[in-house]
Amino acid sequence: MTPDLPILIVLGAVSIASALGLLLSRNAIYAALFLVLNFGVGAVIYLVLNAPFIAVVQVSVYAGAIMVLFLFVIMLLGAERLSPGENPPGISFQRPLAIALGGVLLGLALYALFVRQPPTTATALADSSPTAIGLSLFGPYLFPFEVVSILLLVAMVGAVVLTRNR
Amino acid sequence: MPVLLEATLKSVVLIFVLLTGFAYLTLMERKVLARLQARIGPNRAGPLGLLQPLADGLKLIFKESITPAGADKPIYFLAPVLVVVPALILFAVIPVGKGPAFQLASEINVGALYVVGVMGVAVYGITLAGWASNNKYAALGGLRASAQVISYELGMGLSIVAVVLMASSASLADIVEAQMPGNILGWFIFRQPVAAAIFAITAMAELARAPFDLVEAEQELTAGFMTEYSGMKFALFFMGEYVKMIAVSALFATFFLGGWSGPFVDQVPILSVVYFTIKVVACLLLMIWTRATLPRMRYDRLMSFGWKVLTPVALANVIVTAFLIALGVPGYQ
Amino acid sequence: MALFILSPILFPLLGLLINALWGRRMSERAIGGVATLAAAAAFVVSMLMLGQLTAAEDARLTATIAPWIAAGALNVSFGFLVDRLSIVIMLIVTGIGTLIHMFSIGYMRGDERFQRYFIYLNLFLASMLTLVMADNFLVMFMGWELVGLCSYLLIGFWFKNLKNAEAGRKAFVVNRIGDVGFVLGILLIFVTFGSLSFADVFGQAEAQGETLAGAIGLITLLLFIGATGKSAQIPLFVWLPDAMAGPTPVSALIHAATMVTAGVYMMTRASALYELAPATQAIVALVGALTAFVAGTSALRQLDIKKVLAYSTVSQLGYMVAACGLGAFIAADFHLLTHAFFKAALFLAAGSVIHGIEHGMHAAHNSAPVDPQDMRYMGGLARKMPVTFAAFLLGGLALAGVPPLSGFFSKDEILLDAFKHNLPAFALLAVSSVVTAFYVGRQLTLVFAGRPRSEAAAHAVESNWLMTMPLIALTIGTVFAGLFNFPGAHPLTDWLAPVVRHGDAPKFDAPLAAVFSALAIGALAIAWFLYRNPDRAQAEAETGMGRLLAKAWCFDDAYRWAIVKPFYIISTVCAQVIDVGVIDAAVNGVGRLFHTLGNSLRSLQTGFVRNYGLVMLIGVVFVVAYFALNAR
Amino acid sequence: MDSTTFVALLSSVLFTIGVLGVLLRRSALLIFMSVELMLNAANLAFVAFAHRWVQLDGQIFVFFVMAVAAAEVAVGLALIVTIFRTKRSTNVDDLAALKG
Repeated sequence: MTPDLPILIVLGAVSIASALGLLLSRNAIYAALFLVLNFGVGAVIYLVLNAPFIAVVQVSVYAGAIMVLFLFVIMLLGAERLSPGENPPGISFQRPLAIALGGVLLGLALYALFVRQPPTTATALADSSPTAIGLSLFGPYLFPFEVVSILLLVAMVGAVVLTRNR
Repeated sequence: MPVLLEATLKSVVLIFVLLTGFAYLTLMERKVLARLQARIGPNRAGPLGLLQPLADGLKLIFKESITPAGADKPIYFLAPVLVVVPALILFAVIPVGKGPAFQLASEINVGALYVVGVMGVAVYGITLAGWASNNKYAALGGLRASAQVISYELGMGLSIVAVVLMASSASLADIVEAQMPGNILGWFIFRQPVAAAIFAITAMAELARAPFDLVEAEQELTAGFMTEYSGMKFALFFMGEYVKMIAVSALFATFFLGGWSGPFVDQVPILSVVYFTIKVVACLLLMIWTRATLPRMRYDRLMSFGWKVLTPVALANVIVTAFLIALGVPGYQ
Repeated sequence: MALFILSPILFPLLGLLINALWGRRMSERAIGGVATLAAAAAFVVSMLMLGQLTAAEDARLTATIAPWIAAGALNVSFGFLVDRLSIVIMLIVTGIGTLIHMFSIGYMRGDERFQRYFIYLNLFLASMLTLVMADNFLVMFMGWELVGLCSYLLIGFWFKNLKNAEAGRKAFVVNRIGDVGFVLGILLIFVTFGSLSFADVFGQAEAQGETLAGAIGLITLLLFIGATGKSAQIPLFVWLPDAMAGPTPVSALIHAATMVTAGVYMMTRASALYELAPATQAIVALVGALTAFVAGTSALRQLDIKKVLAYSTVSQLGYMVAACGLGAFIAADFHLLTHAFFKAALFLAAGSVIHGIEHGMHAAHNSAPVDPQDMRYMGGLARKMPVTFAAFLLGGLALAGVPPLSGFFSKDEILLDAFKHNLPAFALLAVSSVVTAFYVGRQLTLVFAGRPRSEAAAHAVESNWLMTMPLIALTIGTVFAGLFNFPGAHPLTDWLAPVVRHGDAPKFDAPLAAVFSALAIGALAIAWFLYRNPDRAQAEAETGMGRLLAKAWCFDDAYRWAIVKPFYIISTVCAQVIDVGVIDAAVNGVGRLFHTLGNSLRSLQTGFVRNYGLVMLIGVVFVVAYFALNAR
Repeated sequence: MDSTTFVALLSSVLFTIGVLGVLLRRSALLIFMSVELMLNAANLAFVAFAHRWVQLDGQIFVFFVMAVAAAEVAVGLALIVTIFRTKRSTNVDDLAALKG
């Protein structure tokens, strides 16, 4: 039992609720908003876990850019209304099998977490200032960083090419 | 829990100040605009029209609140809140005076990033309001808002990056400290003029104020995303816009005008708040002046200006700044 | 310097190039002139080289153009070498080649593929010189294969006649059998000595011949198999008589004077190896002597003027090979030299005869068409074609070994060697020597004596100067080539001694020479008396022994029954049973298997992307389960 | 139970919900959002264990995941827009032309 735990439990409940909202909503806008909420709660969890940099990046990248883009596309296409999930013939097994497998996956994770008993938590706090993260990014992780930058460039060009009106 | 108590007290005071400021900012805008347009402006309610904001508030409270039949109710009600909240929480990281006492979240070391993030989130209210109203003008306004904000966020973020580079810290308190070599030339507006200009322009665009008020362009979109709103919900939009104006002015003052710095702040700490307020009000005046002077941009020009001019210039500015710092040019560490 | 050394090869190539690129727009004379000039230029350059080589006993001109194969230990370059041995062959090839080029201009006049003929001929010269000038076994093999190609192209030159094309194919296939031996020999040389360069191989062989005796024996045997192919020895000689399908100048140049002697040249070049392998030498001597005998006797009953010469060539090659087997490599080279002259002269004379007969066929209108090469329709040509007759007569006498013509000296050297070292071989060679004189007399009588036996022969006329000039030149060579190794002086032996093994230099043995001269003259005389009645030739071929000889001891039939027929049967079985029933069935079965498999699996591809996601999840669950339950 | 374990638990629950979203929802947009939810769940786990081991690497990894997610969203949304232009639908079950 750590002092953070009550806060985390509340945040976790909100997070799971919003995720379920995403899973069950009949409206894409609502789904997106649930996801924004989920991301926002995630940012707070990051703050609690002593990762402020990741928290604000989460807010500005996920909430500020990615989800705005989602909303933009949903509104632009007018695709917010989702028809009730009726599986086409031939894959009627999809839903039960998916739920069963998802349950198995969750069970495995719980088993690994609780039965296999990972070592106890450390008490020290890592230095997670932007300076430390920057030194890591441009030090040992320089190559992945450059690769990711090229990936972003390629994705940008790809998006432009894909949606260009011919 | 003294920490929590202190934070609560600070928040209450801050919100009270901001609400009052919002009220009198509306009055100030109307007065200044009137003067700039050779009119007198509101002068009936109270001496010099000082009670005018109160009268406006009362009127809005008693107005009938209309909800369109096709509106998506939860989001329709949520949207105004989403406009106000980001504007308010921006102040969490802004040092309004010297020392931790005048800053809500003083220990946060990613303040500049926080600003960028919250500015990005601020668009939700407008976008959702436009969509939930089930009105084509509103929807168009919402779409325009999201596109505009995403486009200009980049330039703003990059101009802030230049500032962060100069201060070699993302904490807003450190940024203010970095501008205090004892003279006025230490302000980043002199050492980072390009970043300052870009921040000013993009801030105006993020606010969707003239000349970037395409979101609510009355000649084309009636009132844009606010078309279907009335009463207190309309007042919330209004409040969101003006609080955000104050927040952006405060940010500009913090980033480029030396924040709370000024003569004798070491002897009389409360003077720092006064200096900060003066700088914020100066920025607000400038914004009103701009609104009165410049015509609205065309939408396509707005987008291409953001992507093809501001973003590349801001990027170049970051690179040049990095080089200047790396080379140790005087004034750049 | 490298260019100078290469120029004998480059000149024919240049001529080839000119004719190939612009020959279409050139007159026949121009094409022939270019080709002849190219050959002549090669001859002149060779003469210049001869001058350089006389400077010192061990003078060698070498040039390495470029590395060819550099793979691990195997390191072969395009290296060329001119020494005392190769220059002799080069002079023969370019000299006789020039004359035959010249002769061909007249002989091939009006042929529809005139240009192509001279391109082939120049290509042959370049290839033959590559073979001769090689400084390692691989380049030599390259030349070896190139001359084989030219031979094939020229035998089947008139390919519109199926028989000619088949003769070319036969030469090609038979030669390949020999080449397998040659290639294996080269590989074994590399395995044994680690190098293919002549200098390395012979140097090492000399240094450690005793320890490598077994390998060298096998190598020499394998190289000899190559030689039996190219130099038409038993059992691979069957292609050469058929090769007469080509134009007669080609027969003279390639299938008498030069290419077929490549095997002898190769063995001479490798004399350092052969000397270390006495067992192989014995085999070589016997095979050579047997070939001389079998081919010589076969020539006795031939009716085709060129076939007689062809078997004679095989027989004389047998002499040379036998000489190699006896260790008398210089004697072999001497005979190669004289044979090149007199056999070329004989072939060209035969060509002139054929040309004359064909001319006579055109001149005598409405005469029954006859085979222009069949000696039964000739006769009495001595007066019609005096120059040709003189050349044929002198060449024939040289072949028969009548003194003091060139053939007498060279053949005598070989016989003397055989007499001293190997009596069985000597017996065979001696018999064939007499037989040679007999068939020469028979041919001379049938072709030139008596009266013309056909309209065509009656109207035959002497060929023009382009054909008679080379004939005369070669005849002069035939008469005087004996001087190259004249008894007592032995200039050729002295010249070659530094580079070629030769055992003990044979002295001239007057009694033996006298006996064989007498025998030859006697055989000629008997032939003259016997074949003055031309019907005899007709009658002979019908009888048992005559039939056997006419069919050259039935080697072709034996091959047909022993190899070709079984091969056809095996091929048929393979094609119709194994290929269809096993291989095709297996291939189709594999295809059908996957077709069926694909058909049954296609239902898995539903087209719904979420379905695929579900399958992915199954995999993920398994992986996660492995790590959650098992790992560490 | 400490905070790290709790966040890891939360992460696995969110991940499972994301998986179910991908497999059960039919709208390409929803599927896409569920993928983002899964990525976010993974990020939570990364940060949680970075916290446990007092190592920064987990946070760096989250940074990379976010960059990749941004790239993915750019291309993915472009694809959805392009598909919508021709199909007038974001239903992935309508895109079942490639079946055996």
